[in-house]
Amino acid sequence: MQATLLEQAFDLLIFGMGTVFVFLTLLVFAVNLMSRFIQSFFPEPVIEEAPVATRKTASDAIDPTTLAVIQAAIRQHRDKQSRG
Amino acid sequence: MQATLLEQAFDLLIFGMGTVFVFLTLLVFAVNLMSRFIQSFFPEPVIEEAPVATRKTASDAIDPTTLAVIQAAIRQHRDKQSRG
Amino acid sequence: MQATLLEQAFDLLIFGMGTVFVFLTLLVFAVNLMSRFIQSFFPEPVIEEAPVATRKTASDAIDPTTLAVIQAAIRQHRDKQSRG
Amino acid sequence: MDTLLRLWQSTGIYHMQSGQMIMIGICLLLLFLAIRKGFEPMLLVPIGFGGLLANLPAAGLAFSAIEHALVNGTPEIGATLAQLAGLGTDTADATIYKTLTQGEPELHQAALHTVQTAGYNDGMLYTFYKVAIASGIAPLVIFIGVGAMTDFGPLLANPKTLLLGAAAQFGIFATVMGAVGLSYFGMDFTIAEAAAIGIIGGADGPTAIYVASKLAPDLLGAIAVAAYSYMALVPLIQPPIMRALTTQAERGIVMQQLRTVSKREKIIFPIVMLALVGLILPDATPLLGAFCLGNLMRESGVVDRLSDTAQNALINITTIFLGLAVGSKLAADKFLDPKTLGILALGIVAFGIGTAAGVLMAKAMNLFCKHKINPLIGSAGVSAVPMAARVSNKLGLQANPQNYLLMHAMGPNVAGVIGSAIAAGVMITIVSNLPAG
Amino acid sequence: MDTLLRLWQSTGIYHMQSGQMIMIGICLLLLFLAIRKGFEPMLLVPIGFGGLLANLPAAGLAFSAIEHALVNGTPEIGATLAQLAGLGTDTADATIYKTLTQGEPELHQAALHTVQTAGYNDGMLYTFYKVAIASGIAPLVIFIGVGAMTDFGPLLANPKTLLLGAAAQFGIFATVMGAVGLSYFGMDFTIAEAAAIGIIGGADGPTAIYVASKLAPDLLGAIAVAAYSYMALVPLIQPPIMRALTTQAERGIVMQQLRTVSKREKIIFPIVMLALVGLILPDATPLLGAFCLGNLMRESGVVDRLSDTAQNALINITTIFLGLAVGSKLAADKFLDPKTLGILALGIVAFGIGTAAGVLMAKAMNLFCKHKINPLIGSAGVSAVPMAARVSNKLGLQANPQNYLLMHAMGPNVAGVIGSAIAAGVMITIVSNLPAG
Amino acid sequence: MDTLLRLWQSTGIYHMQSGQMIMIGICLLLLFLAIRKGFEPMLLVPIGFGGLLANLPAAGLAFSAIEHALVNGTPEIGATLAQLAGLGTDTADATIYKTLTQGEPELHQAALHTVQTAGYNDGMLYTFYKVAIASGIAPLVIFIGVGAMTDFGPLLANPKTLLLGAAAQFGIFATVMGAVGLSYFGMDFTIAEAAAIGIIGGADGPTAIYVASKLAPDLLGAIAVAAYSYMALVPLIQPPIMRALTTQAERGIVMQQLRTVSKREKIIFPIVMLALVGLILPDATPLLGAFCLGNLMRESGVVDRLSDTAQNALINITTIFLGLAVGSKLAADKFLDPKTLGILALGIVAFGIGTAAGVLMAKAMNLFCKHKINPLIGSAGVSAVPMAARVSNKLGLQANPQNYLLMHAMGPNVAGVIGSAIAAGVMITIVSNLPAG
Ligand code: NA
Ligand code: NA
Ligand code: NA
Repeated sequence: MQATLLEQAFDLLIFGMGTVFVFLTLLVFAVNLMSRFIQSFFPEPVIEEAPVATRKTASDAIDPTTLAVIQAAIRQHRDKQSRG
Repeated sequence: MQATLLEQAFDLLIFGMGTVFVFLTLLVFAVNLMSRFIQSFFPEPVIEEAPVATRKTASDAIDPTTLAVIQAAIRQHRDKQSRG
Repeated sequence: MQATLLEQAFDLLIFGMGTVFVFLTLLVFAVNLMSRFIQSFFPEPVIEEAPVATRKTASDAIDPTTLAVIQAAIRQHRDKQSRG
Repeated sequence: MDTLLRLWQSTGIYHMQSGQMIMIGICLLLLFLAIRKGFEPMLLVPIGFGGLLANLPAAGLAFSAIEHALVNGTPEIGATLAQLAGLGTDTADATIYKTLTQGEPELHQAALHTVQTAGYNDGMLYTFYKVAIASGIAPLVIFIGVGAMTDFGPLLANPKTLLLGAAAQFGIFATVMGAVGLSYFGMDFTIAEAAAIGIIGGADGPTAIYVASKLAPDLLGAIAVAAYSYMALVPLIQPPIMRALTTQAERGIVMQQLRTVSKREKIIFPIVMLALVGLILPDATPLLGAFCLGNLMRESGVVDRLSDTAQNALINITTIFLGLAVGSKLAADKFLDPKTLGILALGIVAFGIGTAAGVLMAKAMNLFCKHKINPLIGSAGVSAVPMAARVSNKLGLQANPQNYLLMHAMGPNVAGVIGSAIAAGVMITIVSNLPAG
Repeated sequence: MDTLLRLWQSTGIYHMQSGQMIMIGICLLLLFLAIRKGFEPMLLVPIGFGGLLANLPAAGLAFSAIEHALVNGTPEIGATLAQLAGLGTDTADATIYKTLTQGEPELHQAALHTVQTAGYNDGMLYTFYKVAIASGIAPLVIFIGVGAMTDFGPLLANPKTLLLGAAAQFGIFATVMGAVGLSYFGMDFTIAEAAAIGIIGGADGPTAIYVASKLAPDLLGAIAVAAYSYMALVPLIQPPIMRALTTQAERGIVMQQLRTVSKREKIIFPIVMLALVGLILPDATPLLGAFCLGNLMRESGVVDRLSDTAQNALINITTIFLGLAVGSKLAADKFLDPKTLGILALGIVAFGIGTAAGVLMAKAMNLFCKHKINPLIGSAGVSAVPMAARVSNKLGLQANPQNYLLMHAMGPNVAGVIGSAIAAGVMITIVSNLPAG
Repeated sequence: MDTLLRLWQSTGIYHMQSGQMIMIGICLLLLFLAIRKGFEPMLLVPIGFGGLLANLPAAGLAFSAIEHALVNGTPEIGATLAQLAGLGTDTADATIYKTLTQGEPELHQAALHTVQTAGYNDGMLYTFYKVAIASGIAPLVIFIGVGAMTDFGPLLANPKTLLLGAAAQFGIFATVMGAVGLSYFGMDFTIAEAAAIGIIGGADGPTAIYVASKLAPDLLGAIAVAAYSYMALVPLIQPPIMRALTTQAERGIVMQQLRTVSKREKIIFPIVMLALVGLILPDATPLLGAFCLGNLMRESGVVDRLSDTAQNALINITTIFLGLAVGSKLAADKFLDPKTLGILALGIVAFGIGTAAGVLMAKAMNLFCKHKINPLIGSAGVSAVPMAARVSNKLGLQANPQNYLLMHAMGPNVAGVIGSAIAAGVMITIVSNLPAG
């Protein structure tokens, strides 16, 4: 009984790690394939990243106080309404 | 069998369109009645519309950049909190 | 039958009010205990209250128009997205 | 041609009953009060609208599949169900329904299977009621949100005001006596019903709905409506009582400035309270547990996003469905009953007695405490947050333009919420242990 | 070693079937259209993704526990269930499933107990479908949100445009005829299925899903996909028809300025509409009741936080699960059926006819009304809010650069939503009263 | 008078047991760690509070109606149920409960009917557990939100870091061996329990809860607590191991700048991943399917309002109820068991082994790759997003003040989430196919 339990655990170890590695290795290949495919067929400048970029810079841009005010505004906007 | 099926479909067509028209015609009358009633008993200046109006103008007023900043702020306000 | 009903109601009154008072009196003692304990072991300046304070002042600080703009922005931010 | 007949027989006009007409009128009144007069609109708009839907003839939105089949179904399905119940076809729908649903589970199963295969489903409002109220979940979720909105600071700064919240609960239990008393006027309330009616005096919506759903589901509609309506009427109900029981001098009492309460105290308080509830009154743990959870999320300061959601998206969503579910209990057959008048009458009495008890308690405490309490804040003990506290403040300012009582009144005000939750727990405990009265 | 075998036998590749391959392709196409071409992405992203999940082999995400055990389970469990159903082991899974689930409730119970003890559970998407769609709740919740987003101002300013919304529903019923007609080409639709297909012409997603879930659940996937795809294609489908049926002069008609509508009218309208629906067509009360509730919350102005939640958190959450649930009906065995082609063909016809009917109605009304209507706004009567109204506006500007029709077109546009909800109610009423065709 | 007695017998003090005292202490400790020390407060606050509620005596908030009646009910109901189960009145509650609920469905039905008519209902937390976890829904919904918060950019820019996420899962399976090993010290774990314990090494909360709910519900409380506590302890657990296994030189390695990843790649990636999961490991599709859906909603850019809701209202609401539901498994009888100590011990080992495996894998890869990897990012492969990545960054800066590893570490970090979801799928597949060990 203990024996089989150990065997089962060992099976789990072998096949578990096996599957994890097989899967993620395949994923690596798939991703490389995808990226190469996309970059060759749809060569893109950094434009795509633009929105994200702007978003980031934007959120960095505003100084804490502005942010505080805005958040306070949002909170006030919420608190304004009476208890549900 | 096919016959009855066709009949049924025809019934649907007649009574369906019938009901739709009857209902919406009644609704037209009801709305006219309501509006006339309200306008005569509670004559109102355009004030009522004011809130909506201001809302609109307000949202048009703020220029995209302000909006961007604010949205960024909101997003930052959200992102600040760690993953649930 | 009516009698028992009255008795039951009377029981409710006595034991109900009794429990309510017992509970809240105990709570008064517990709170006093807690507060004295905390104040003696963790004497704190008003700092703790600061966040709340700032929050309040902040939300008072921003004038209605700013608030309007911001709320409009939030609304616009929402309305932008088409009906779900 | 007979399609036209079927169509006509399926119209609402064809099924319209006078009771439904009256209820629709009542619901329109509720909507008017909510929208035009600002009577607790958050709840009374969904409740009133739910009531409208529940009383639309033939729609059966507030009916279970079986009830819908019985009341609005074809004669065939009606006969089948009557037969299944072993009753004559001419038996009243209500009787058949009772037999089918309150007997053996197998019978219920069979009836369910019959009507579902015949294409009858639970009405929209019935589903909402089952999920939101019968499960007991919605009032608890509301309480999580309310807890997240509650600041116990004023109460912690002056704990003895908790006793005002205790005294004001007298309104609840006095009303129970009153309800039983009414039975001498031929209005037979069981002890469970009397208890459920009394909770109106708690002046706390979710608590009232929670108790009513457990002790007297059929009265839930009337009880919820009474509770929320009278909460909205607090500014009219309380002042005369408060004036009658206090002297100008008492109303002018200026209370000492409240100390600032440390974050630490605010964080530990909900846990202390929960522990106490757990030790003394297990049946009150769902309500107060939810309340404490919300408050802990608020004060801990480490889970602001959860606290924000509990105060907004979560409580709003729940409120919509809770309101509609309560509305489903405004069906004519349940609401149009002399009992409802009794409930409305008792409810306002409960508010009055609670108010008086709070004020008198404050005066009594002044005989012992050195820091005098302004008796006007006693009335805030009925809860009805934050309306009652504002009333206290208003009267205080009338008596003395420099006398701001709002913060002082918030203590008994939230204490009142705790008090009525405790009262709810006691009543559930005692009543559920009684042999059916 | 046999662990490896079991592992291999549990892979998707091992179970992959051609039908699933095709469906996955179709779902990827839907995602492409939604993301790249902007086809109603709010719904088609979740639907398309749900479709992908539903067709992943061996995962059984769209299966009930019993179906999952039958299709993807071990031979042992399959045999047990076949025996339970009193059928041979070689019987088709579908047959066994039908026997087990549509027979006596006891049999269903037993099968459920068997598979659960064997460790099979309902698939994720199946659960979503049961909770969101089979219960009928999700489309209603969406309608609450849509109601809270809808401004009836333009419609109230010019009520007769309601008739345009009525005329456009002709597309629905003509399509029912068409569906029945197809049965001459060997495509046997029942009357219920024909009605469900017709509703595509309503150009309103939630309504289509609601009707399909009640009248023809198996076709729901195809119907929802057709409805949303064609709603996205409105800018391509409508213009040619609109041009063909109108003269340059007619398209140039400038309509009189709309009056401003008072808040009071906007508040009372949803109640008036609900009353009318209740009196005439009870089966339309769930959809229109939800719609009116949302709109009342919006216009009453006293429950903004509820209205905001209904327009955002609530509708978004519901949309995600509604979409996934619809996707569960894109399983190969249900979608890859000649009927689907029929549905797609009929759907676009429905849109065309509805558009034409709306335009022609407008022209007809111009024969009687003194304030001329620009027939271009008639096409907006199919609903497809706000796309159809924008189309009317665009063509109007082409005909006359000063002619802004958007506001005028919003009237028939929302009228179209009401119209198709009414049509939905009628069809459910009539069909559910028919002897199964 | 006997009302007073009943009242006393219904108090918590009367029913208090030592086990509950201890558990309450443990839950207070959890709350302290969450609030004061910032241990994953989002989860540990609701979990800790849920634990408190679950251990309040006599309240039975974590009990089903039947269990509640057995444990806290009157002697009468206890006797009735024992009789129903065909057992003596003196039988242990647990035995009676097992007999009633795990036997024939009819028996369960009957017991349910008995207790409900006697007025016993499912406890609040029990309901939450049933709806949120037993259904398997809550962890999946959380994963939708997590997916919507995840940026796969860094991973796509350097895909080979996926292998680090694979290696780190060794902690999971090594721990399974460890759990089995403990059975030599008299701690008998079944293979299912061992697997559930191992998943702690995945350092991913929702995954751990999902697996535990499927393989070992009784251990769920301990497993979830261990998982979240150790995730919070990552900054203490990992650094020594990382330092021990790397040289100053290795830690100083500066990795090449990551390329910017196109929107298109980000949109297609979740679909590619889903396809691969579907083909290889169907049992991992619920978790990774939800994850991919959330990420697709995020990256597609056309459903921002759905993505926002998934990241906020939806995930927050779900987190509150998930936490409370997990707390329901902190009931004394389930948690106070030597096994729990074993679980806690194994859990930290799992984290350690996973960390080491990740680091060593990175060093191994450096033997083959021309672009050297800084082994410090290997430890991020255990997931524990974003804590583990921050740890890598911190140690990197200590070794070389110009060496910012955060972005590089995010790759293996999210890869770790995928890796443990895969591991979860494998274990569920294998274990559920095994004859019960
Ligand atoms: Na109260
Ligand atoms: Na329409
Ligand atoms: Na992991």
